[in-house]
Amino acid sequence: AGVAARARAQDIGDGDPAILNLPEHSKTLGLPVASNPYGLPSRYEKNLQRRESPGLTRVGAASVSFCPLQGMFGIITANGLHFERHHQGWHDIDPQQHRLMINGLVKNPSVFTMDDIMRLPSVSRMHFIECGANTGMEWGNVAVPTVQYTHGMLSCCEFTGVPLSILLDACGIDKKRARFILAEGADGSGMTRTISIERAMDDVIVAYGMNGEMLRPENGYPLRLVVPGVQGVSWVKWLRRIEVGDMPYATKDETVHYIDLMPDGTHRQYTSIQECKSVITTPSGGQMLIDKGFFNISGIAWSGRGKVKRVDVSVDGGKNWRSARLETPILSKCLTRFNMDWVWDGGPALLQSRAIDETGYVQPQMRQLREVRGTKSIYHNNAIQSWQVAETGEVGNVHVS
Amino acid sequence: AGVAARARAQDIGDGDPAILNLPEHSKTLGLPVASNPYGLPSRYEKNLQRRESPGLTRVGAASVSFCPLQGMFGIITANGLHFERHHQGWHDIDPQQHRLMINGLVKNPSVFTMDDIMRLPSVSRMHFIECGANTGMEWGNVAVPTVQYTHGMLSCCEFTGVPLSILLDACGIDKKRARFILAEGADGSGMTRTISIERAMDDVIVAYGMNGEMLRPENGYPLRLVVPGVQGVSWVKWLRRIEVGDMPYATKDETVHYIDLMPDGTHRQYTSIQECKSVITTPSGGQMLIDKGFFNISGIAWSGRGKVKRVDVSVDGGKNWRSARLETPILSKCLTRFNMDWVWDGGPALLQSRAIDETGYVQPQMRQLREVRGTKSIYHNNAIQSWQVAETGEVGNVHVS
Amino acid sequence: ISLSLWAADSYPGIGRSATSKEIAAWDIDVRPDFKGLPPGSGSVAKGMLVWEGKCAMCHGSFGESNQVFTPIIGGTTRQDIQTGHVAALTGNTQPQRTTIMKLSQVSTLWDYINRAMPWNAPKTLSTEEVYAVTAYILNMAEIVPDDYVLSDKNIAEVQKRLPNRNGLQTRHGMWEVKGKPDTGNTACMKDCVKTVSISSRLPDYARNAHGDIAKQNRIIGPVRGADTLA
Amino acid sequence: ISLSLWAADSYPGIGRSATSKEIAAWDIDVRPDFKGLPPGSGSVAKGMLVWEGKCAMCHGSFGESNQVFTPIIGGTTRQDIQTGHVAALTGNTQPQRTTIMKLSQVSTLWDYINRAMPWNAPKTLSTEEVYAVTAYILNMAEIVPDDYVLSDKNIAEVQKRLPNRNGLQTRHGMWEVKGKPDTGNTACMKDCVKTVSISSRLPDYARNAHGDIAKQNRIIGPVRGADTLA
Ligand code: HEC
Ligand code: HEC
Ligand SMILES: [Ca+2]
Ligand SMILES: [Ca+2]
Ligand SMILES: [Ca+2]
Ligand SMILES: [Ca+2]
Ligand SMILES: [Ca+2]
Ligand SMILES: [Ca+2]
Ligand SMILES: [Co+2]
Ligand SMILES: [Co+2]
Repeated sequence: AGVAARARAQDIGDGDPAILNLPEHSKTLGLPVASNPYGLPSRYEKNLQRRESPGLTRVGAASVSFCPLQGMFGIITANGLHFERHHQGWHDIDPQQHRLMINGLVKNPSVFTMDDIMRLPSVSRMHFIECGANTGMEWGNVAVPTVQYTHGMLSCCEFTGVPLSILLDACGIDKKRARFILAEGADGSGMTRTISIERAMDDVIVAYGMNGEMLRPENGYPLRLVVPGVQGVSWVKWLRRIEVGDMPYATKDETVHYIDLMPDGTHRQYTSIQECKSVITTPSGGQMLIDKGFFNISGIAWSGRGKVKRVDVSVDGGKNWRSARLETPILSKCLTRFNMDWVWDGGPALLQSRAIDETGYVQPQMRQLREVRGTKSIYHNNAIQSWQVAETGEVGNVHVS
Repeated sequence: AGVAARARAQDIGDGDPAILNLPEHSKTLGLPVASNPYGLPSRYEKNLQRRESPGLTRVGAASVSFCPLQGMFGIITANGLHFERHHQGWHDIDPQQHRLMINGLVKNPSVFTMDDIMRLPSVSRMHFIECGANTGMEWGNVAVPTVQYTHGMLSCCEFTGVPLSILLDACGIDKKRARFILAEGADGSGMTRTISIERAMDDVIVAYGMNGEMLRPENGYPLRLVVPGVQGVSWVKWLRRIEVGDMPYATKDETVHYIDLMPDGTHRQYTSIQECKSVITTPSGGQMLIDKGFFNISGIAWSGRGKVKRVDVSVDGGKNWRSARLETPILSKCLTRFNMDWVWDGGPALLQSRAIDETGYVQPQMRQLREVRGTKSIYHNNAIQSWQVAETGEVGNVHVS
Repeated sequence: ISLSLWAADSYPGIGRSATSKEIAAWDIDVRPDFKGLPPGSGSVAKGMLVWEGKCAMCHGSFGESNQVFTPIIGGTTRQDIQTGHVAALTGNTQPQRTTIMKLSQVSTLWDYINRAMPWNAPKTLSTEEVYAVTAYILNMAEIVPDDYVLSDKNIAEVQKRLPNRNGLQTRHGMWEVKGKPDTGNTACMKDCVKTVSISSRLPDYARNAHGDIAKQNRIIGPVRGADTLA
Repeated sequence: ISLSLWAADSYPGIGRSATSKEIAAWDIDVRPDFKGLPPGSGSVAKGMLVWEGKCAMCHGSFGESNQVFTPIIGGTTRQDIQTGHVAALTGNTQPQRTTIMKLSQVSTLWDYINRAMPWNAPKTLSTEEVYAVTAYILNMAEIVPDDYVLSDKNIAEVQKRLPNRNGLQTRHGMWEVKGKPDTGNTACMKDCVKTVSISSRLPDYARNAHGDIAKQNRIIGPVRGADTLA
């Protein structure tokens, strides 16, 4: 294998200079507390950052930046690494001037300041957010090298905010006629999405908090919708308005985008739920195993329909499987981290993970999805991902058949 | 009440200019994705940052910076706000040169690189970390104004790393003779702490990950010990060595500090566990309620002995109590967020919270702790905290009797 | 306008009623049944001026540009206008799906231009301009004639001519939580498949298309990023 | 040195045996039973030179400075050396607890100076210097005489003279997970206390001691920070 391994394998004589010669930081005084009143990652971690996929979009303000899953741990996404998707760019807007309006089929159309919203009963819940187009580049042939680009439109945070049901109830929602809501953003795109009233009254959150602090500007500061289990486009950012209505709104992103082209030439509309899915993040595409021997295969699994029940891992391309360890907590519509022991013997290997959720649904093979949906539907690719380990230790993104 | 409230109460005529005149961000193009490859909070959030308590220590490199709990949500601490405690400053050390040695009562004293450690089986778990001296300033009279300073040596993250038991087992720990371990840091202070072997083999983690990314330099990058339920000083940062031994080591921070002075003039040694505790963070000391009316009282509870079972809240200084809503997940040795409805009538009020853990232990009153421990023990003050709401809406830190 | 206290019972002191002017300022959505569409009209001719002045620099004079965004116009036929199904959506004849190929509701087009275009100055068009430029787009797609004047009165007629008006469906299990999934994979554990072959891998020419992967992975740990510059 | 593969069975390829030189370089801890203490010695006289040259600027010439850290010396008596209990730890006679008042193990002092002092250049003292300056501190505290030479041979004797050697105890429930707590509050819910009075509040002079609290709270939400400058 690689250079690092050879360095370790050689005779080290008296010992490792990194031990025998005490490092500088053991013999000097470090920096004071609050040198950074708001802390930042180590300078040695610069490689882990959000990135665009070249050629995917034409302009940066209507684009996406991907989360560096290849180097991440557990289920929580540090806020600085949360993936971005904007249609008309992001703004750092003044929260003192931000308002939320609720209108439509309610007794009392209302306006709320951020002060108002943050005084209401709050909940805090951990949920994943995944763009409907995540893994979309895999519908055809392999086109991107790493898990950052195949699966990086995915993040998971603890969100805090007001249950939407509380706001709607308090405005006197017309329960007889209300069938859908429209959520609308305050950015240039005025992003709009339809949500069924059952879902709106269930676990949707009008959120301001993310991992203990306020939402980041790129993620909708000061207010966004959290729609657990549903594709990210519905999690309207810079949320300014909720309208209660009696029919779907057929907004641009429900009629021209986020519609899934089927082999018969029709498009599926309102394909909202992110179905059960998983991916191995270590080792993954574009990585080199540093040596033969033991490895901890690690990845994440999630389901828009509830909890992850089990994750199986194969190292032979799906011939044989072993169930992985699941880390706790295992929460509904939230990432679950899995880990599995593996000894790499230096031969070729083909790594896959397969998640099963509490409904019993088993993450499908690419072939099975294609049988129904063809290869042009862009959205909702939750197929099993394959990573091929070559004898050199290099891991590649591959499709199997 | 305050200015904001009066502005809202006045007749607004046609409506709020913030609505009638569309904001600039609704009519312009925003910034592209990955403008910040590593994201940062909004410029409007600058008030929430880590701060020292003036006069608490004399030099910044042997000091503490406190977490701004007064403005935080849920249970996860964003990494940029994690409290700091250093004895000889912090360093951003090169992880390629970092080593972990395990010696003492093991068959095979060993050295691990970061490569080695990150290949081993990993776990990810959410735990609080609290400095043993947190709330120490409250043993005597009220001396600090806000919850940042009364309770801010407290954070909670998802940690990822190798169970210490795996490392010790693999080195061939001498199970017959091993009674304690010593953990040692690589900083100037070479911080050392004794941990009993039962605990070491239970849930202690040799951790590198924190909220999905690597530990921050201020928190021990690239390696620290996570000792769930135990005071932060044992969570040795920049961990370089674990020694297995058969007696406690009586290190400086076990013999001269982190010892609790009792009224009889003796000091308690090895007071490790952070007992069940809670505090209301909103509203809390130094804050002004913006108006009369509805408020969501919100706070955090935790226990070093397991899960939080219940949190009660009083608004009349402990005469009457109501049980608060607990947010999920409720995890062992982890923060739990609680919330409770409250309508402020504009009169004086006295807010308290009281946590109960799964052992049945009820968070004590200050008076009860003082009866046993006096007022000079500095560490392990887990008493019920009182916040007084004045008719002006201003909230003050008070003690009651 | 009387300003009633909002939800006074449950959450005293929080929120207030919206004024009608406030609702008018923000309630801009236009539904498929044209609820929300303001009265007004705009001609194709005027739309061409708007387009050339405010849109063409990004979308091209014929709505065909692929520079800033995927093309708006192209790929639809007279036949499609008859059937309400865009034939080119089946098969591989069309390189990209244009907006007009996918569009099933004319309300969507109107609403979106009104709220979000021009991209760099959204919500600055007059109602007439929105009608006009919408008409011009429909004209470029040969849905309305050159002398057409689109208005709230005749827009429902235009809906009936949209090439893909019948092309969208909701026959799937992905809207409702209890919906039925498309596939039914099994959790086979042993000898599940006989042979595995690689059907696709990253082409060599794309190896460095995302930059040097060595610089996108941590410098410690179980792996390094492959040096894709080498 | 033979380099055996580590844990070859369970985790092949990971870790390696430490060499004895490596262990020697890092295994610096000194336990209460003096395991780990390197052979050597140092005199009070030499210690004074070390102290004046490398320590006094922070801790003061007599270890009494409160500038950089709490004082090291002070508050102990000959009587304490007899009893092994520092009397001043009871009552309010001593303004601060000095290091020497709390110290129960001489090994701790030696180990800590060896690993962490001088604060700005830790791990730079020779073994002799550590013995010497430890001796000097003990001398300042009148535990050893002016002509004392501290060594690995006599350090156990010194332990027997530490003023607070009997002052530490572990009679509490906070080391073991199953330990018994000090208090037993009850979860009373109604009419739990008759009257509540405020026994302490922030003194007015301290109102702004932590800076302007208005600038330490969010500018939106249920509360603002009190303007403590006003
Ligand atoms: C500065 C560049 C720019 C200008 C000027 C501009 N557009 Fe756009 N337009 C875009 C971009 C970029 C998008 C895609 C935005 C997104 O990602 O949602 C878009 C999207 C659209 C769409 C939806 C296409 C689809 O399939 O999503 C329509 C329709 C449209 N523009 C019409 C117009 C009209 C009409 C004007 C002028 C009044 C205009 N545009 C001016 C850049 C521009
Ligand atoms: C540049 C300042 C500085 C110098 C020089 C210095 N010290 Fe210190 N010393 C400190 C500080 C600060 C601490 C507290 C560190 C901490 O928070 O753990 C300390 C702690 C100590 C302690 C432990 C006290 C206690 O109660 O924790 C001893 C003993 C000590 N020093 C001895 C020495 C000796 C001996 C030397 C010289 C060989 C020395 N110091 C040089 C600043 C200094
Ligand atoms: Ca009010
Ligand atoms: Ca409407
Ligand atoms: Ca024409
Ligand atoms: Ca190896
Ligand atoms: Ca030792
Ligand atoms: Ca003397
Ligand atoms: Co879109
Ligand atoms: Co200390």
